[in-house]
Amino acid sequence: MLEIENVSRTFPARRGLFGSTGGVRALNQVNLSVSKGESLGLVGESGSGKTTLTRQILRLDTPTSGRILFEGQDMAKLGPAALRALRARVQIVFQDPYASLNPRMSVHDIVTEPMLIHRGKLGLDRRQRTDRAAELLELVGLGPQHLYRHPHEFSGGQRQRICIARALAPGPSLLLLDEPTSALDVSVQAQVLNLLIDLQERLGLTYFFISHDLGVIRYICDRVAIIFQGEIKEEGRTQQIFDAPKSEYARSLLAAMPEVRVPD
Amino acid sequence: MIERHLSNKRSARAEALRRAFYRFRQSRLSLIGAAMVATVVFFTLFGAVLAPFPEHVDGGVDTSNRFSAPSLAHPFGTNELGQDVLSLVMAGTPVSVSAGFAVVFIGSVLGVIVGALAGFNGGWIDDVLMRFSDLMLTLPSLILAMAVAAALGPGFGNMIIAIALAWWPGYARLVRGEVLQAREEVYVAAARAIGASPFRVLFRHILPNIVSPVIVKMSLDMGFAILTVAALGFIGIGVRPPTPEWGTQLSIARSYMPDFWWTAVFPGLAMFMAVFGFNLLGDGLRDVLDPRARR
Amino acid sequence: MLRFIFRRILLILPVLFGLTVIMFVIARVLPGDPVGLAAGPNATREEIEALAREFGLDQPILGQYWTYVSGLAQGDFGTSIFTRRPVADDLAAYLPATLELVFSALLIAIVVGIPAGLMAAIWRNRWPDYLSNILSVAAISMPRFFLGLLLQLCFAMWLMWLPLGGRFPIILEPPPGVTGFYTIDALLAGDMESFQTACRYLAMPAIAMSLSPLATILRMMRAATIEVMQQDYVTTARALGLSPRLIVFKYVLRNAISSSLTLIGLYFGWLLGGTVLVETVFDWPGVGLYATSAIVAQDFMPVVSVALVIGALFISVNIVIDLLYGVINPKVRYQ
Amino acid sequence: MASLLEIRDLHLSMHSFEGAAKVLSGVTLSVEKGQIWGLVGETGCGKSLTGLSVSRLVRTPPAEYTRGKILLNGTDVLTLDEPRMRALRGRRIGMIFQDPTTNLNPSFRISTQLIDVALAAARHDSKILGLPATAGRWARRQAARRLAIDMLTEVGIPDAATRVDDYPHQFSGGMRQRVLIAMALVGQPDLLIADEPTTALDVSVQAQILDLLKQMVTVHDMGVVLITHNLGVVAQTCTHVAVMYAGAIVEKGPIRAVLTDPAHPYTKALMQAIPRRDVARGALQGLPGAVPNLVQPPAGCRFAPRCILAQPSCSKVPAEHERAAGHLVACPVVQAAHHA
Repeated sequence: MLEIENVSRTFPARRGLFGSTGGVRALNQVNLSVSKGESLGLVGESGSGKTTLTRQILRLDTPTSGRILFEGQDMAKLGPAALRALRARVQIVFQDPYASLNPRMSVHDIVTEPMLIHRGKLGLDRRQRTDRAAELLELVGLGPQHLYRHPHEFSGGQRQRICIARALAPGPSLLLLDEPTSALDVSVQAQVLNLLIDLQERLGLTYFFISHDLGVIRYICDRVAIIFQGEIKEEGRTQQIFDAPKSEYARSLLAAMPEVRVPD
Repeated sequence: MIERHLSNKRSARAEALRRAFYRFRQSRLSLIGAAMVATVVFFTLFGAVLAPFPEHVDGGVDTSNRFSAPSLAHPFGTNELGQDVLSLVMAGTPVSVSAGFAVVFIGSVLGVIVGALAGFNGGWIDDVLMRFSDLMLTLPSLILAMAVAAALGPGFGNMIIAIALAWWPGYARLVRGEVLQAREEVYVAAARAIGASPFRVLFRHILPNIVSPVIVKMSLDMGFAILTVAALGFIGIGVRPPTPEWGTQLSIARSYMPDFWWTAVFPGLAMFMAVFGFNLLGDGLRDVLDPRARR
Repeated sequence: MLRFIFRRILLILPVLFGLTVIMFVIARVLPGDPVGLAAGPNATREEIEALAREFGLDQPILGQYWTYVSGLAQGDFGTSIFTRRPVADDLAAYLPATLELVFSALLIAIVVGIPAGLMAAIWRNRWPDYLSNILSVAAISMPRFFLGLLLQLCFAMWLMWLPLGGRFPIILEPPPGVTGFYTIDALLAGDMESFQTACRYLAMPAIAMSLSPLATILRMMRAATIEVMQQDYVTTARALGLSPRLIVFKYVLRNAISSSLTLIGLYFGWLLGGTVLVETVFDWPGVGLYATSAIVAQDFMPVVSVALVIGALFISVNIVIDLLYGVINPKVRYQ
Repeated sequence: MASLLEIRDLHLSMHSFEGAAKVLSGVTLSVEKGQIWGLVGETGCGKSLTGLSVSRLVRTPPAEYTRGKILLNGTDVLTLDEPRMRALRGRRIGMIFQDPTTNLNPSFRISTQLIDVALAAARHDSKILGLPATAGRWARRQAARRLAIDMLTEVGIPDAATRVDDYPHQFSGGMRQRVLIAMALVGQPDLLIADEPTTALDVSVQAQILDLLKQMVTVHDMGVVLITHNLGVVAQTCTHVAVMYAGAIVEKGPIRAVLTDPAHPYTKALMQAIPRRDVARGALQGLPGAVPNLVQPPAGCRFAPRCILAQPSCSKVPAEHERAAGHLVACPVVQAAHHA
C-alpha cells in the first residue's frame, strides 16, 4: 500500500548571523513498505528523523531523492487534484492533542471540515455532514452532545479522540499515528490504544505508528522498524525484534527500555 | 436531536465571555479605563450638541468677553476670541476620536493585509514587503506624517491619510510575526494534511487565531493616534480652525501663557484623559485576550 | 564578529537608498508648491521660474533624484530653498543639540526605568507595583508637548527656577566645541558654571522627552523580570538555596535586561522622531525644529536629509544593540 | 532517631477562580537514608506538589497548608521562616527537575552557577569546601570551583576541568541533566528530590541518568524521592514506591511487595494499563471515568467513583492497613477481603 524507496532528505546549509551551519542529512536511503491492514511501528529517539519521514509521506515536504509510492502511484508526480484526493486517503493523528485542534473552532466544525473539503468525493450535504460527524464521535467514544463544544472543554484523552474522528472523516485507508499517546497518562493511553485497535478491526485501516515508546509499539504493531540518525537500523516482525534484536543499536535500545517488572 | 445540542454552543460561548469578563473585572484600572472611554465616546456622539455655547463651536466670537477666567458661566474660561473653552473642548472630542479611529482602522487593515501576505507566502513576497515596512519603520512616524501632511496640504482627510501611511508598518510586523508563529502550529499542519487549500488555512485557521493581539494593539494605538493627531495640530499642519481640535487649540493658547493658562490647560487635559482611558482599556484587554502577556 | 559588524554596516546602504526614494516620492509626487512659498506671495512668474531653475526643480523627477543622490555620495545634502544655506551645514549645526537631548532623555529613561521596573516586578501586585502601573500608563498617555507646556508653566513661569527655552543664553559664549554636547564640552573645558547653565537649559526638555520611554522601559522591564522569575532555572536556583538577592540581581537581571534591550533600540528611533514636538515647545535648536520649519515652508531638501540622518542613526544604534545583545546572550555569540 | 524525611497527614489547598481545590489530602510518607522512593501517579495527582512542599517552594497564597507536618531530620519545615528554610535548601535538600534545558540559566557559564550553589551551601556548613570557616573570599571561590569540577567529574562529565566554563547550550540534554545533578549534590544534601528527571530525555539517556542516580545514593548516603509518572522507571530504580491518586497516597511499600502484590484497585488499574511484555493485543485495560474535581472531591475515598470494588463504606476516609511488612494500602474493601 505504501512504499518508501531510497528516500533521503538533506536540509541545506543555513547562513546565520554569526556564521553558517553545515547541511543536515535527516533521512538517508530509507526503505520501508506497509501492506494493507497491517500496523508498522517506527521507533526512534529524538532527532532520529521520524518526524521528517512523516512530513515526506504527507507531502508536507519533498524528499531530496528517492520516491514514495501510495497504492502504486508516485506521490511526487501527483497533480494538485490528485494530491487533494490523496489527502483524503492518508490521514494523520499528531502527538499533542492540545496543539492539534484549532481553539477557535467547535468540534462540529473540526470534524466536518475534511468532509467539506472533500465534498466532491464524499458527496455529503450539510446535514449529512453533521450526522456523519455525530456518528464519528460515537465511533471514537464521544457523543453528539459534544458537537458544539470547543476543544478547551475536553481532557487530553478526549481531544485525541476528536483528532481521531477528524482523521477518519474523509474515509482514509492509511493512518499515520505520530506519537498519538505520548502526551497522555497511562490509563488514558490504554483507552486510546484499544480504540485504535478496535477501529482498525472495524474499518480495515492500515497504521503507520510512530513512537519512542517501545512498550506501546510492541502492544500495537505487527512489524517494527528502528530508525537512528536518519537510517533504518533494523526491520522485522515485532516478536522477532523484541526477542532477538540483530543490530547493536536495537539491542541497546531494548536494554534501556524501562519495563515494569519485579526487580531481582 | 443534534439541534438540541446547539444550546450547548451558546452556553459555552457565554461561559467563555463570563470568564473573560471576570478577568477583566479583576483589574480595577481597566474598568476605570472602560468608563473613561465610554465618556469619550459619549462626547464624541453628543459633544457638539451638548456644548453650552454651540455658536462658538461654529466659529462665532464674543470679543467683549476675551480671556475671562474660569467661572460658573464658563467653567473652563474663555479664549482670545471670547469663545467658551468648555464648548470648544467638548466639540473637539469627535474630531480627535474619529480621526484617531480612522487612522487605526486604515492602518490596521493595510497592515493586516501586508503582514498576512508576507507571513503566509514567505519567499520573495515576504522579503519585499518586509524590507519595505522596515524601511518605513526606520523613518520616525511623526516626521513621515508631517511630511505627507504638509505635502497634501491641511485638512481632516489629508491628515488621516498622512498618519495612517506612517501607521501600517507596525501592524504588518505584528501580523507577520503572528502568522509565522501560527503557521507552525500543529492544527495548521493538521488542516494542510486534510487537504485544506492555502486560502482556507489562512482565513479559517490562521487569521482567527491572531485577532486578539491585533485588537489589543488597536486599542492601545487609539491613544497614540489621538496623540499624533493632536501633535500635527500643535505644529500647525493638521486641522485648521475653526474646526475645534485640541492640538490646535493648545498651540494657539501657548502664546497666552502663563496669564491665561486655562486656554492651554483644559484642552491638554482633555487630550490626556482621552488617551489615558484608551490606554487603560487596552491594558485590560491585553490581560484578558493575550494569554502570553497575562501577569 | 568583525565580519558581522562589517556586513551590518554594508546593509545600511540599501536602507538609506530606500529612504531617499520614499522621501523623494513624498516630496515630489505629492502636490505642493515649495518654490511659490519660498519666493513669497508677491513674486512674479519669472522670479518663481528663476528660483526653480536655481534649485533644479524644473528638471524631471528622475533627474532631480539623480542630482540629489550623486550629491549625497559626495557629502552634499543639497541646499535649503528657505534658508538658502547648504543643508549639510545646517545639519552639522543642529544635530549635536538633538543628540544631546535624545541621549539625556534616554539616559534618564534607562537609569530610572530599569531599576523601577525591577522593583515593580519584585513587589508585584502590591502597592508599589500598582502605583508604578498607574503612573506609567499616565506617562505614556501624556502628550509630550502638553507636558512640556505644563513644565514651562510651573518651573519657568511661576516658580522661575529654570529658563523657558533655548539651549544656552544668547549673551553667553557656549563651551568650546569638541563633541557638540554643551554639557560634555563644558566638563571637558573644566567650566563648571557653563555646565550648570547647560544642565538648567537641558533639564525640562530632557524630562518632557524621557517620560514616555521611561514608562515603557519600566513596563517592559517589569514584564521581562516577571517572565524570567517564572523560568525553571530560577526555581532551581531557589531550590538549591541561593539568596533572593543573588537570584534577582545576578541571574534575573541579566536575562531581563537582555530582553529589554531590543526595545530600547526601537525607542531610540521613536525618541528621535519625537524631538520635533519637544524642540518646538522649548525652542531647542535641533534637527526637529529645523525639520518642522522646513516642512511648514514645504522646503523638502532639509526634510529628506533629516529623515536620512535619523534613519542612519536609528540603524546604527540598533547595530550597537545587536552587538550588546551578543555580549549579554552567549547563545547568540557562539552560533 | 528521627527519620530523614517524614511527611505526616499533609493537606494542601489551592485557591483559584473555581474555589479552593484540595490538592493534597493526607499525604503520609517517610524516607530513610539509602532508600529511593518512587512517587508515582498520573497528571494532577499532587506528586510534584508533595516534592515542592518539602522544600517549601509552593507559593502561599494561592496555596495553603491546612493540616499536617513535614519533618526533615525531626524539624517541621512548615514552621520555619524563609531564611532558615533557605539554609536547608541546597544544603540538606537537593532538587532536580524535569527539563534540563530550561533549568539551567542560559546566560551564565555552568561554573558560575555551580560555584554560587556551592558558596551558598558553604555559608551554612563551611566543611563543604574543606576550608576553615575563616577562609577568605578568594580561597572560598577557588575551593568552590575545585568542588564544582570534582562534582562534574563524579557525575560523568568528561574533561570537566575545561567543560566547567562552558555555557549550558554547549551540552547535550543528557549532559545538562548530569550538570543539574552535580548542582543538586554539590551541597552534600541528605535528601534528593528528583521531579521527573528523565521525562524529557531519550530512553537510552534515561537509563544512564537513572543508573547515575542509584550510584549517587550509595556514594553519598542519601535518601531520594523520585517523582515520576512512569512505573517502569520506578521498577528500574527504586527501593520503595508510593502510588498517589487525587492528592493522597493509596498504596506504598517496598518495591517488590507492591509490584508482586498490588492491592489497591487504583494500583491494579495502573498496572493493567501498562503495555507490558506479556499483554496480548487488545488486552490492556483503560481506566474509565475522569479524575475527580478537587474543589468538591468525593467524600471519603477519592477513587471510589471509578472503582470496581466500591462499596458504601468507601464514603469514609480510608485508613491505611499493613498488608505485609511495610506494605500499606488505603482501602477498606481490600482490607476486609484480606482478613477474610
